Amino acid sequence: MLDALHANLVSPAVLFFVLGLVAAIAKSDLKFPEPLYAGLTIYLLTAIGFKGGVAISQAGLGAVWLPGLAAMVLGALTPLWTYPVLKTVGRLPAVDAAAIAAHYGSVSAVTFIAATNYLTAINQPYENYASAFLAVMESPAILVGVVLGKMAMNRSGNFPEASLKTAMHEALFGRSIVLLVGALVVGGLCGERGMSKVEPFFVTPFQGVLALFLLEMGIVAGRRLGDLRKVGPFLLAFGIIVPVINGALGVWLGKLTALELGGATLMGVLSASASYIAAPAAIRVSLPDANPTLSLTSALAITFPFNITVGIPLYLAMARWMYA
Amino acid sequence: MLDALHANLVSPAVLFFVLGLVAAIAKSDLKFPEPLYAGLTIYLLTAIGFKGGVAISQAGLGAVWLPGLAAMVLGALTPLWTYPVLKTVGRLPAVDAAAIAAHYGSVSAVTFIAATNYLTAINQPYENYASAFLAVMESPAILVGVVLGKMAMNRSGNFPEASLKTAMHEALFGRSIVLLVGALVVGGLCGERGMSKVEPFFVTPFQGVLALFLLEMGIVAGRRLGDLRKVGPFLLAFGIIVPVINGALGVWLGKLTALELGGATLMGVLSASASYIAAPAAIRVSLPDANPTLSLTSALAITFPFNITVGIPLYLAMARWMYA
Amino acid sequence: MLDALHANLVSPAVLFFVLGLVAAIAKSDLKFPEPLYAGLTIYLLTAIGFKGGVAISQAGLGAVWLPGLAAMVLGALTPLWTYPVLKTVGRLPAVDAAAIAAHYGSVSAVTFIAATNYLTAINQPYENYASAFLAVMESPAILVGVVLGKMAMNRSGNFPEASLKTAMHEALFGRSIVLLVGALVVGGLCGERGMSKVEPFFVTPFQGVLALFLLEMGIVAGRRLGDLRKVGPFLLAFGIIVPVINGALGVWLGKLTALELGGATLMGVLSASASYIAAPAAIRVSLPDANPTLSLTSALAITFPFNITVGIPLYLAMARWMYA
Amino acid sequence: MNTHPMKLVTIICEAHAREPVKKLLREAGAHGYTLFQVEGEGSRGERTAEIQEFANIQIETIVQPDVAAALMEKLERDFFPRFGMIAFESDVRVLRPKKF
Amino acid sequence: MNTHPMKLVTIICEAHAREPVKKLLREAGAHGYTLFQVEGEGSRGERTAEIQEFANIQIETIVQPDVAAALMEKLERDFFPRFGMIAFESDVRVLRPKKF
Amino acid sequence: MNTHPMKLVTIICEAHAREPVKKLLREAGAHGYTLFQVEGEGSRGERTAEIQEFANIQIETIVQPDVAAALMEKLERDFFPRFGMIAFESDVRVLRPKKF
Ligand SMILES: Nc1ncnc2c1ncn2[C@@H]1O[C@H](COP(=O)(O)O)[C@@H](O)[C@H]1O
Ligand SMILES: Nc1ncnc2c1ncn2[C@@H]1O[C@H](COP(=O)(O)O)[C@@H](O)[C@H]1O
Ligand SMILES: Nc1ncnc2c1ncn2[C@@H]1O[C@H](COP(=O)(O)O)[C@@H](O)[C@H]1O
Ligand code: NA
Ligand code: NA
Ligand code: NA
Repeated sequence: MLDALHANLVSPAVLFFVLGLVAAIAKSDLKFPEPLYAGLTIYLLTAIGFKGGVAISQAGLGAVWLPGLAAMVLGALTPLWTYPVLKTVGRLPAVDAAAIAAHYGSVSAVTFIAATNYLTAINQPYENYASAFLAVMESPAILVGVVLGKMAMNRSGNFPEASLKTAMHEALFGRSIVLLVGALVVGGLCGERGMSKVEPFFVTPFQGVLALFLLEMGIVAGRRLGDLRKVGPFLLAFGIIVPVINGALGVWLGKLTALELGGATLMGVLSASASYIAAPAAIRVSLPDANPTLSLTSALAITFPFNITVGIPLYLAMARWMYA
Repeated sequence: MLDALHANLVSPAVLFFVLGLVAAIAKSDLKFPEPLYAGLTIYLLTAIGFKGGVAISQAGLGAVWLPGLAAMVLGALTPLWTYPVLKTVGRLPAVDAAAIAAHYGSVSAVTFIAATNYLTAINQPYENYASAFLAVMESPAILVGVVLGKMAMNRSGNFPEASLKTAMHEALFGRSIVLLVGALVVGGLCGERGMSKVEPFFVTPFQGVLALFLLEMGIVAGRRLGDLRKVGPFLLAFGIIVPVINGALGVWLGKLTALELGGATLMGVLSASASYIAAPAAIRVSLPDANPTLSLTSALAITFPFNITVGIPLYLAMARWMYA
Repeated sequence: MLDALHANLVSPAVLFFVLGLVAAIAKSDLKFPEPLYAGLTIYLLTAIGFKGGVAISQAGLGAVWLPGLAAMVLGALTPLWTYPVLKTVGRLPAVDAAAIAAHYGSVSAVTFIAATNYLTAINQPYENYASAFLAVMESPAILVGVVLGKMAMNRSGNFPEASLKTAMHEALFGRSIVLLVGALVVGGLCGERGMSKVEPFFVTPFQGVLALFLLEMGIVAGRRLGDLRKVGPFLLAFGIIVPVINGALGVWLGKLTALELGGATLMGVLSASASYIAAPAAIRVSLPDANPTLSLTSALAITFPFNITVGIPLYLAMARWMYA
Repeated sequence: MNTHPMKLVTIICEAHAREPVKKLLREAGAHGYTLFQVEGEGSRGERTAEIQEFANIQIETIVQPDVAAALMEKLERDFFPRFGMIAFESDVRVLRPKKF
Repeated sequence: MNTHPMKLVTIICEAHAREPVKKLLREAGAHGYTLFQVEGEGSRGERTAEIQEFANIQIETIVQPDVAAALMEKLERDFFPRFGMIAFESDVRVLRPKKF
Repeated sequence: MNTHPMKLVTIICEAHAREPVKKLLREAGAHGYTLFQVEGEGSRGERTAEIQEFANIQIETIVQPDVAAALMEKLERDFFPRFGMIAFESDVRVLRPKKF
């Protein structure tokens, strides 16, 4: 476990992430312009989706559908148990509880990508088609969270946009879903032959691009550190304990659905990760009364750094223990 | 022919283009920020120009000048026959006919690049210096089109910018010409030794970058699909039939000027393609009375998708038939 | 020497730089959007820093500290001799003299990168950890220049921002320092193992990226050419003679501190180069009474093109002569 | 010159409010708008422009006075409690008043 | 404070009109301008900002009242029929009136 | 609608003046600002937006009239002699006047 942790902490990706944190804390004027952030995101999502699609075309849908369905169900169920915890233990207003629950049921693509990166670096094989699980886990929890929030506040209906319909469209055609699912389908249709053409762009430089992107993510997360005071000790604990529980659940479900050790680890990582792009966007328009500082700070300034540094090796250790 | 078509349709580049179309039709919020579009364009144009320049330095100008001159003449003549067709058959106002004729005489760099990509993928050799033809074919037709438009409306001279001089400067120093011709010259001066240094950037990842760029082009073209109703059935037919005629003319001229099968195909592709960046920019300031919706919609939403998907394999089939 | 000069002048990087100059002079509308410029800068600085850090982890700090310290001292001392020259020979106001002296004591990262590129191309080995000298030479001269300027005008203190404190923060946490020093540390911690993961991104395509970036630098420098009239013949001579002197000093100091021929050349290049990003930013807020046209035009439109084309091979020739 | 008085309503808001605000403009009867990507600082702290989803936008629309009044009212009632935003109106003079 | 009344003329137009508008400003006697990359929607549909050549820009210039009047007139006569654009003027107060 | 008159102060300056201007706003009592990346041309020639450090920015702040007057005065005295910039004020009407 300590070895695995060390291997993660001295990887370029994680060290660049820490550099970003330091730059933000030191109030450096270093920042990435928005189009660069957008470009890196588009690259990472299409690359991981394309690779996953090619893998599916090789493994066959038969191998993917069961763990994929399990991943979806796991994501959808997560808000159902975190919502009451947030409301009763955390004493948060219902709408905030629903919003946070949606963030933690959904997933963070960057955390997933960092995990695949880590597994590759330590030569731990994994099912390449795992990015399909990433694709199907993003939306269900958001929809469940929005329904929970609506039910809790169905009297105050004077805001027309606050509809499930908006959330549905966002969940199906939001940019990250379109990129990921689209690239998956493209990769599935192209197969190995298509991969050979675009490999030098989508695969070879991938790890370096990820390192640069995590520098930016470090800056973004670092800027949020100041809000930690605002979220209080309950969310601080929530943002670390829930990922660990969800991570264990994910690994266990991965084993149950016959994934190999690497794939189960990735299912754990997905389950443990919290969304900080897709969920905020959908929740902000569907549940505008929720306080975005609470959900965003826990997902981005607590859970994301925890997973990137300590969480990923931890979920691998869990998997090794379960598969031993 | 069907094999060739299939090979094109399941290539990553074309599939990403279709993905972009789908995203636009589904009203997804996916879009590329402008600087990313600009960056990708700069990359593609310098890469293709540089490669062409290196190829010229190897083949010698002696091999290039004759087909190059032929390409230029072909581009310049295209507006002369399409203009009367547009005016009499299509019953379009003279200024609109001149504008559309200019777009179809000029060329689309992305279509050309997609064609080289396709030829490489199916192992069909071609003259690398063909990008020189791309460079010389962009401007002549625009100038001819502007002259035609001016002659048709030489009474209404109250707009001082509407001058041939502006169009000339745009045609000689517009950004795409500077990038393409400049990179050609740089590549010609560096030769093979320079190429070896920048190959991992300008050549190896090229196909992947093109795939990503075509995703964006799919979005842009898809947004224009709604304008198809505005252009009417004549332009719809024009946007498909004229490329096929021009494609045949280009292939034939390529054969006449002693290009090999691959080069003749590319000459056909150039002749068949319609400009949607350089021509609109030049025409908009030189013939501001022309309706941009007509020319842009046919070039971008009809001819471009047709060429990318069906046209390119078709012009190759024509070449195979002529060279058989 | 002529061979070395020729090898530099027909390299893709320098030819693209010249293309940029030409485009600017021809008033082409070609330009790079700001985020693209920012993205290329971030890439180049992290790549060179990371590579340097890995090199330090291999060579050991013991090999680096002495020449590093010498580089720092050289940078800090440069303003002390150029300032009186600017004031007495150039008859410039004290605050302008201080500002220009700061620019020439500081360094240009792009010039340094172009020099490493050139040495690689002609197979001249150099110490990879030389980027550490780049990192430590940026700030000291700026601080010295600000102090000189402040001392010269300590009566007019009605501008609160004009403080050494601002300059200090800028010098320690400005974006280029954070990127360069940060990537150095990351590279030092990762070592060879980390390098193997990100090499296809940070190393392999580096020369091509640099070529594209120099195209943009050519445009930026070319736009400044019009200001050459404003700076007068003294600064024109200063912008060429001072680099040659500083270049010789740098090479000599490199030899004194036991660098090899390649490393001494790079130390000469650093000493000869003038800052046009970090120094202007720091000086503009610390010495706002200085005329930015003078310092920026000499650094960017005189010294930078001189170094990129003629200077770098010249400093190599000096090194060869000293090491002969 | 024959210019006509009109109201310019300016809305500065978090990017997440983009679609709701555009919908409001359409419903209130505005015939167009212009949108700027901006950075900003206000009571909810600094908002840099690094990630589009977290960024700020400014939307300007030129409308008839009555449309402006209706817009401002709806903004105050439905939007201010929910989104980080400010809004203000000012006087401008346009040509072609029928366009707005 | 000694501020002086001046006119602010705002032009929102398709990017292709950039050079013609800049030329008009110079000829009409404006001493400067500020330019924004914007998105927008109007009678000619939505204009996103993805491709510079297809995008929208906003140009603002501060001028003397008579220059403003001349500008608006020329815009209406020569530009409105040809380019997708709107223009309006408003009142501002500046320091250093000689600069404008 | 209950709108309240307020002043909008607009500052267009070289990007290097960014931090000094933000500091000035804070000290003068502004509670927020909005910042635009712009291009421009003025007496110091053209300023394109290619390199952030050489670029132009526009900063707008809505403030009480007395704050506006103080701001303009300090700009004229301390900033105009040192930075390439212009500033102007105009009248706007806001909701929630306490916010500004
Ligand atoms: N006094 C002000 N002047 C100009 N812009 C402001 C002002 N206050 C707030 N803003 C803008 O409105 C956005 C939202 O404000 P707030 O909700 O107060 O954080 C800020 O990010 C600024 O862009
Ligand atoms: N009512 C309006 N308010 C604000 N901006 C407008 C308005 N109408 C048009 N515009 C802007 O002017 C551009 C051109 O307008 P149009 O020619 O009507 O499409 C649009 O893309 C918008 O940016
Ligand atoms: N008359 C004007 N109207 C609008 N903006 C201006 C005007 N004059 C100057 N500016 C802006 O202020 C910046 C600095 O002006 P200057 O210091 O005169 O070069 C310019 O780059 C423009 O963005
Ligand atoms: Na999760
Ligand atoms: Na053509
Ligand atoms: Na120096």
